[in-house]
Amino acid sequence: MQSVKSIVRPDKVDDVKEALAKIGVSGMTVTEVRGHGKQKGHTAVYRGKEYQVTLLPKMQIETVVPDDIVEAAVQAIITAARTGEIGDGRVFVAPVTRSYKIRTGEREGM
Amino acid sequence: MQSVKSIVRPDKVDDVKEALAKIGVSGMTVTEVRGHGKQKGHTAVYRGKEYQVTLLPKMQIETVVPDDIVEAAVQAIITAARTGEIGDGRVFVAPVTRSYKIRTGEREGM
Amino acid sequence: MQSVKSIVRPDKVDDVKEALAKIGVSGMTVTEVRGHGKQKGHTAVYRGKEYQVTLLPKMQIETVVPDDIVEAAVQAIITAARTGEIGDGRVFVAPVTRSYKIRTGEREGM
Amino acid sequence: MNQADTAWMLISTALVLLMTPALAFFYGGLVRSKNALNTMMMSFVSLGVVGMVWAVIGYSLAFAPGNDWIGDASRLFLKGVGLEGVGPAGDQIPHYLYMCYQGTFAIITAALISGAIVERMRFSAYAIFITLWSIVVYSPIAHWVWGGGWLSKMGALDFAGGTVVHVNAGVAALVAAWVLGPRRDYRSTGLLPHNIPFALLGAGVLWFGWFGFNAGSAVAANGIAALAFTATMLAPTATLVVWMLLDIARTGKPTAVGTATAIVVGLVAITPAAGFVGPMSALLLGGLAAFPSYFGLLWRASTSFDDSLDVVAAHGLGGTVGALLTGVFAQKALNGVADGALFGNPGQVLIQGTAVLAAIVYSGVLSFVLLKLVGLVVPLRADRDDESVGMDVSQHGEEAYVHAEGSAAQV
Amino acid sequence: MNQADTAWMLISTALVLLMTPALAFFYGGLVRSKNALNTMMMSFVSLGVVGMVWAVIGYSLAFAPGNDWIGDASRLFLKGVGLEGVGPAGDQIPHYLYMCYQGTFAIITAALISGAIVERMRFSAYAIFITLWSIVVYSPIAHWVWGGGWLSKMGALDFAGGTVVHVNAGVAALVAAWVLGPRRDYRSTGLLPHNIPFALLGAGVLWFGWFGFNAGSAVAANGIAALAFTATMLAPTATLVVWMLLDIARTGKPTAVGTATAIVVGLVAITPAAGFVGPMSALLLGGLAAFPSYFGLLWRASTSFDDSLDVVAAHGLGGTVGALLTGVFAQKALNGVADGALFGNPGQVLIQGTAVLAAIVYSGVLSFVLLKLVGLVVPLRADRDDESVGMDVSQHGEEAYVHAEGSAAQV
Amino acid sequence: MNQADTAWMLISTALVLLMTPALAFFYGGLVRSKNALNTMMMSFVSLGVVGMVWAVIGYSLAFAPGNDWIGDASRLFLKGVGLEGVGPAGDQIPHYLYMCYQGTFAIITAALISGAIVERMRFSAYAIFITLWSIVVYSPIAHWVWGGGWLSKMGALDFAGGTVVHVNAGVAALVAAWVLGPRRDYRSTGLLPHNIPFALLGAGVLWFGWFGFNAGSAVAANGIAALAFTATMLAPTATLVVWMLLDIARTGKPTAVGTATAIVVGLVAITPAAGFVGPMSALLLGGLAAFPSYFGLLWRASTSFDDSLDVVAAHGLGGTVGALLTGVFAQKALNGVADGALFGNPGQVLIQGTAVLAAIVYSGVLSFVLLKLVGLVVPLRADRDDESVGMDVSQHGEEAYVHAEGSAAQV
Ligand SMILES: Nc1ncnc2c1ncn2[C@@H]1O[C@H](COP(=O)(O)OP(=O)(O)O)[C@@H](O)[C@H]1O
Ligand SMILES: Nc1ncnc2c1ncn2[C@@H]1O[C@H](COP(=O)(O)OP(=O)(O)O)[C@@H](O)[C@H]1O
Ligand SMILES: Nc1ncnc2c1ncn2[C@@H]1O[C@H](COP(=O)(O)OP(=O)(O)O)[C@@H](O)[C@H]1O
Repeated sequence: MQSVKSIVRPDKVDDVKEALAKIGVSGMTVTEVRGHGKQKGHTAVYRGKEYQVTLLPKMQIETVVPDDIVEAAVQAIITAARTGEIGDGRVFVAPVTRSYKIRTGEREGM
Repeated sequence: MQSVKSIVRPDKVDDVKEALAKIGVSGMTVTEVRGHGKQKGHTAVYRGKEYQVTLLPKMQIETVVPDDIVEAAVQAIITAARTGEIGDGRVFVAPVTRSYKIRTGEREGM
Repeated sequence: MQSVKSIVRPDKVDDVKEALAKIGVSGMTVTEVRGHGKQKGHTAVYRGKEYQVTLLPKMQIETVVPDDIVEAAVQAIITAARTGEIGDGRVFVAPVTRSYKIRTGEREGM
Repeated sequence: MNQADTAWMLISTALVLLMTPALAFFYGGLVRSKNALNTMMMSFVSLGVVGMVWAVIGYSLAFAPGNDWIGDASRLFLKGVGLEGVGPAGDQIPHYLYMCYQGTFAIITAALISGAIVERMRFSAYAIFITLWSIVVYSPIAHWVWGGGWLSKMGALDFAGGTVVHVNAGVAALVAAWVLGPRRDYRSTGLLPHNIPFALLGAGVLWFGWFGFNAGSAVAANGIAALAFTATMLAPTATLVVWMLLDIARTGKPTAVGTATAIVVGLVAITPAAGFVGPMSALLLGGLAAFPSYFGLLWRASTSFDDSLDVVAAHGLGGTVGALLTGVFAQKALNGVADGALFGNPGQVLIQGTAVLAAIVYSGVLSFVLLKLVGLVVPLRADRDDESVGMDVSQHGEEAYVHAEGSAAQV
Repeated sequence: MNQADTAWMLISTALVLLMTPALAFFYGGLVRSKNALNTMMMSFVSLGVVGMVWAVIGYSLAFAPGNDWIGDASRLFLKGVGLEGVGPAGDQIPHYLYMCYQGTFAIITAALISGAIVERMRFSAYAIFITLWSIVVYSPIAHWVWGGGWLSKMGALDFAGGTVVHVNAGVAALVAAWVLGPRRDYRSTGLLPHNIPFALLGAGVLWFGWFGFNAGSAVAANGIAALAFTATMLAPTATLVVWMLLDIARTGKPTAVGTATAIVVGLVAITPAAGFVGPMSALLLGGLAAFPSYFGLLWRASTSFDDSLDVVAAHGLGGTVGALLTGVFAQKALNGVADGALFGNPGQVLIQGTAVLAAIVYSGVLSFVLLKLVGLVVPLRADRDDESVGMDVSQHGEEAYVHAEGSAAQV
Repeated sequence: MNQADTAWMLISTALVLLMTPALAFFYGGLVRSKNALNTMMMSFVSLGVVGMVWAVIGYSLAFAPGNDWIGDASRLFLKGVGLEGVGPAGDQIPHYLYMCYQGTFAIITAALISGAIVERMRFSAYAIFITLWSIVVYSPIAHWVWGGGWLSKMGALDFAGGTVVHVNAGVAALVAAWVLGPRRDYRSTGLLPHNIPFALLGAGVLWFGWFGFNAGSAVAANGIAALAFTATMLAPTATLVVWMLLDIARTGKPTAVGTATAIVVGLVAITPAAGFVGPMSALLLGGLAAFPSYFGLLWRASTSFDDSLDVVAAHGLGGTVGALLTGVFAQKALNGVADGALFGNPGQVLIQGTAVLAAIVYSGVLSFVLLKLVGLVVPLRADRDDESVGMDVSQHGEEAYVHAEGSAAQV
């Protein structure tokens, strides 16, 4: 079982969600985040000073999936979220030891 | 040392916090997130169109705890956050290699 | 490759960002969170009742870095974020199995 | 027709109408974000249903001749209401305008009740309830005091609606909160306001609108309007300062929610007195009015009685204190109507007390009966799940704030 | 000079000016947060450019003598406009004030158009477009109806601007949305409003300001003002109630966005009729006006035509319906001007229809030509990336909301 | 008593009172969210303390006969103030109303200062300071100009308070920012505004209220009021356009914060001139006024002087420029009072300059002394930790926005 965490452009959440649904992944948790990377931020002007806003709005999508579909999930996300421009984001895969469904209390068999 | 990350209903944060406190866990980080799972979203009506809002408000609670109380923490969370209805959420356990207290700079002995 | 996740005071994000940049780390994802720990919250007064607000505003900074600079990143963060007062926050290090750049699709060599 | 009076009443009516959206923000800012829209809609719907019903039925029951207790049916559908002047010779304004002015009072009085039952009352039940309430409870009481009914004959002083509006709404709120019962998570969690700036916005705009409410109640652009205006400006300054000092004495910190509340309490308390008292009396009255509401609110919060936004403490208590103190501070030298206890006429306090009591009993009993009747048709409370998921989604199918994009798929 | 009229027109002018910031919130709350400032700025910039241009050019073209089609140049730079009284004897107000009052109409009419093209139109192109539009489209149509032009001679009734303001802006909006094309993510994602309370705030303040718009159009504090005021208060109550019932019939849930929209639709529809119809006609008119806008909006949303905030459904349809129904409900007994079909003068509907048609054709053609001309100088649409990153950042270099600290480094 | 004048002054007074909550939003939107409530409370508390003190002391010091420098004690506690008419024969309004009108000016002038010291000044110290300041600084200067004092005798023109209100508050702000010192994180982080829509809301409502401020300063519903109204509507349109062009020239992007600021600057600059100049002069004056404030603000931002919301640039500079240009553009033909330099009376500029200088010196010195005195009793600045955690929590025990539920446990 692994956590596949992706940081994507805000307008790509729906596409990623759909792409994951197609390969049978339906559970995920989405968070509004701000990202810093190669993408140049924008210049904010306030009171005559210019500020480099380098933390740009991104959405983080985390889904925990069984080992055998990790690769499929990663590829689905990458395909759905890609524009080819700087700022497309990352996907990180990390180990998850175990997972529980709160509703039933059982350890999940995924 | 492990990270116990739970996604719970927004109105369960206090209960989880208390349950964790009872078993001696006091540190945690809480984030507003939106979750997608089995729980049916609600229908939003806007300008005559209907939208299925499937990303529902959830709260994510992450606490990093020593190995020996991971199981207790998981059970405490599950008991506190359960309503038995779809949408109760998940608990994920993942390894954490090390942990530092910023205030003192020392690696934590937990 | 490891994830270095730190929970810091809201007004320390810029300092941490700069400190990380100095050691060559430029990618990171920042999230507004609320933290619970030793730091005493503040008392909110509403309609004659007093509430202990114990979930305090914090910022979470996550950066995924190659193994060889993990230690440097941790130390940079700790130095930049420290005030010495209770509430300074934590740094957690956790394994990341692999990482992808969405833009190019390639697995990252870090 | 007096054109200057007409000009003043045109803008006064607009000002009082604006108070209902302002109330939507005052109340809406104090609830949790999952209930923000529903709370605001409880004010906005009153603009629709009570506004319509006022023109069709309510105005006749309140202001048509009738008897001591209620107006007759002669002005249903505004029959006989037209462009002709009404009011004392020399200060006449168009009848239509007078009807509109009074309609804005009916609208906001009904909306005030909602503060007691937000975050749990089913929207449809609420809409039906206030529609009926405005006919069965508001119109008669308005007739008693302003329509030539028994309280006006008895000599009760209520310049702009301390009894008709605030005591009345406060009692209905008390009954409604009691019939509905507390929110499911009341007392288990801190139900903190989601947007205090909205509450401040509401309070600020309410103050602005209240000048139409109080100084407009002179129904003329004259000295009495100026007197009422002065009282409406000064009383809340004193309430605000006293409330802050009480906050500081108790917790060391003057709160913003307290400030917004204090402004409203000061305005409520001066409402019955506005055109009858001098400016220094207004300051005193405003300052004194802080105490019962402040401690009433404290006490209520320590009980299991969930009057969610403290309508009883602010409007019920504030209105009662104002009505009684009107009987103390009224000054015949200023308004030519009556003196209060301080000026040698202690009997006025008794008359004031009678009026308040009458409003409490009538509004209390009828509001209870109406709620029970409505409850036979539609359940008064939202389902447990609907309350938990939030009234915005469950009653209106909307969320107040959506910040991320792409969080919704079209069906 | 009539001082009472002057008092009323001073405040009426201020009320109409306030409607443009109110519109900024009505529109701004309905877009996504990444476009909130840009949407609001589209209203605020009109206060600047159209306000200036009105004083310098627009007023002369609309209200100087001229011919049947357009005013002449005799009042450019407000030459010959001063403190002298204008208006009928006994009801005169200072000429300056009359010019200001009319200016506030020009400002908001231009700003109304923006709702159709938010979230994608380049800000500079928009600013240039509305500046020219106010001169080339608005001023002539205002002249036709209020400046002694052909429509007024023909006997068209337009009390406060159903045709001049709402049909006109609605048609320009239709053309603009069509020329600009839909937002890139229109139909693929749910473009949900980011702050519905702002939309409610806007609707509430618009209603308040609309009393200046409609009752102020009597240009006197008299019975006609009171009549118009009454209609402006009652019509939207009926629209609101009918809209809610339609919502309930269709989805079971009365929405807050629907309520805000209904208030605006009711106000739009009553605008041409306000000073000509009685209160029960106003209720009827308001209730009837809900239907075309409600279903128009539904239908539009099912197409690929991206009139983003439904200016056509609300202002175009609402204004047309209001203009036609003015020809049905007008009552000579009330205003002394003309009867409508219901009172024995069916021909009035035809005249009304002609006026609407004239506005549609003129505004439609000229708006199209102007957009094309502006497009030659500045691209009308923002770049693809600018639209995707959000118009606030791309057009104004700002974000509407910044909650975390330390997210920006000084350059 | 002139009833039409009374009607206009009733609503004007309400309009000016509304400006203080509007200021709360203008300022509150520009700070970080952790200081939003505190910033708003700095305006709201002025409604309480300055409002009360005005009735009890301030009015007497400003408007009782007294000498050239200050009013006497004859109207303390509003002794001798009543329903009698004041003002020129034929244009009299109730004395109470005049007192209220002037009180709203005192309230907002004190609140204006707060923009310079937000996000760091201890709330109690601030409240004490503005209370004393309104007595010791505001009342005397008001007396000089409007109470029959030396500046009015000298012939200084200040229609609605360019010197009394804006220069005065601007100088006090400068001194306060300097005595308090910069915010601890000033210059190290970008202190970006947390809610720019609130700033736009504030600017929009300020404009609306400013019609009461400027056109109300005619104290009559007459041609001069219309003249002042026109100037108040037109000047900011030009400031807005020029400011946008400057923004575009410098960075390519017209900002929303700039637009909100420009509106305020235009209003400030036209304040002293409003009732003395024609509409084209108003446009010119508004356009010219953009430059010093725009570049003043730019320059200030490059220094270590933390006048946080640029009160000096907007009100100090804007007020000074307006006062001087009043001496240029004033036109006796319009108002019957005096000509400016453009109309053959260059000496007026000198008189204007003297008045500005007097206000600068008096307000500068006295504000400094007062701050030092208050500092002896209560530390002026919040503790380092209180500033860092945010003034909302540290001074008021509240957070402005709480979105999640269950983030608080009852004690
Ligand atoms: N090392 C990292 N650790 C965590 N998040 C990262 C890291 N690098 C990039 N990100 C996230 O990915 C986003 C996109 O990165 P960026 O370098 O701008 O674009 P791209 O990856 O397409 O070149 C960043 O805004 C940030 O949120
Ligand atoms: N595979 C997953 N990865 C990450 N988060 C998940 C996953 N599955 C569910 N969740 C989270 O748990 C929440 C509840 O899941 P849901 O399926 O609706 O209810 P339940 O688990 O009670 O059946 C979701 O809203 C989402 O935030
Ligand atoms: N065990 C933990 N798991 C996750 N987050 C934690 C944990 N302990 C502390 N934190 C985070 O660190 C923040 C600071 O912790 P706190 O105990 O208040 O201060 P300090 O670590 O300086 O003593 C908390 O607000 C919380 O966000």
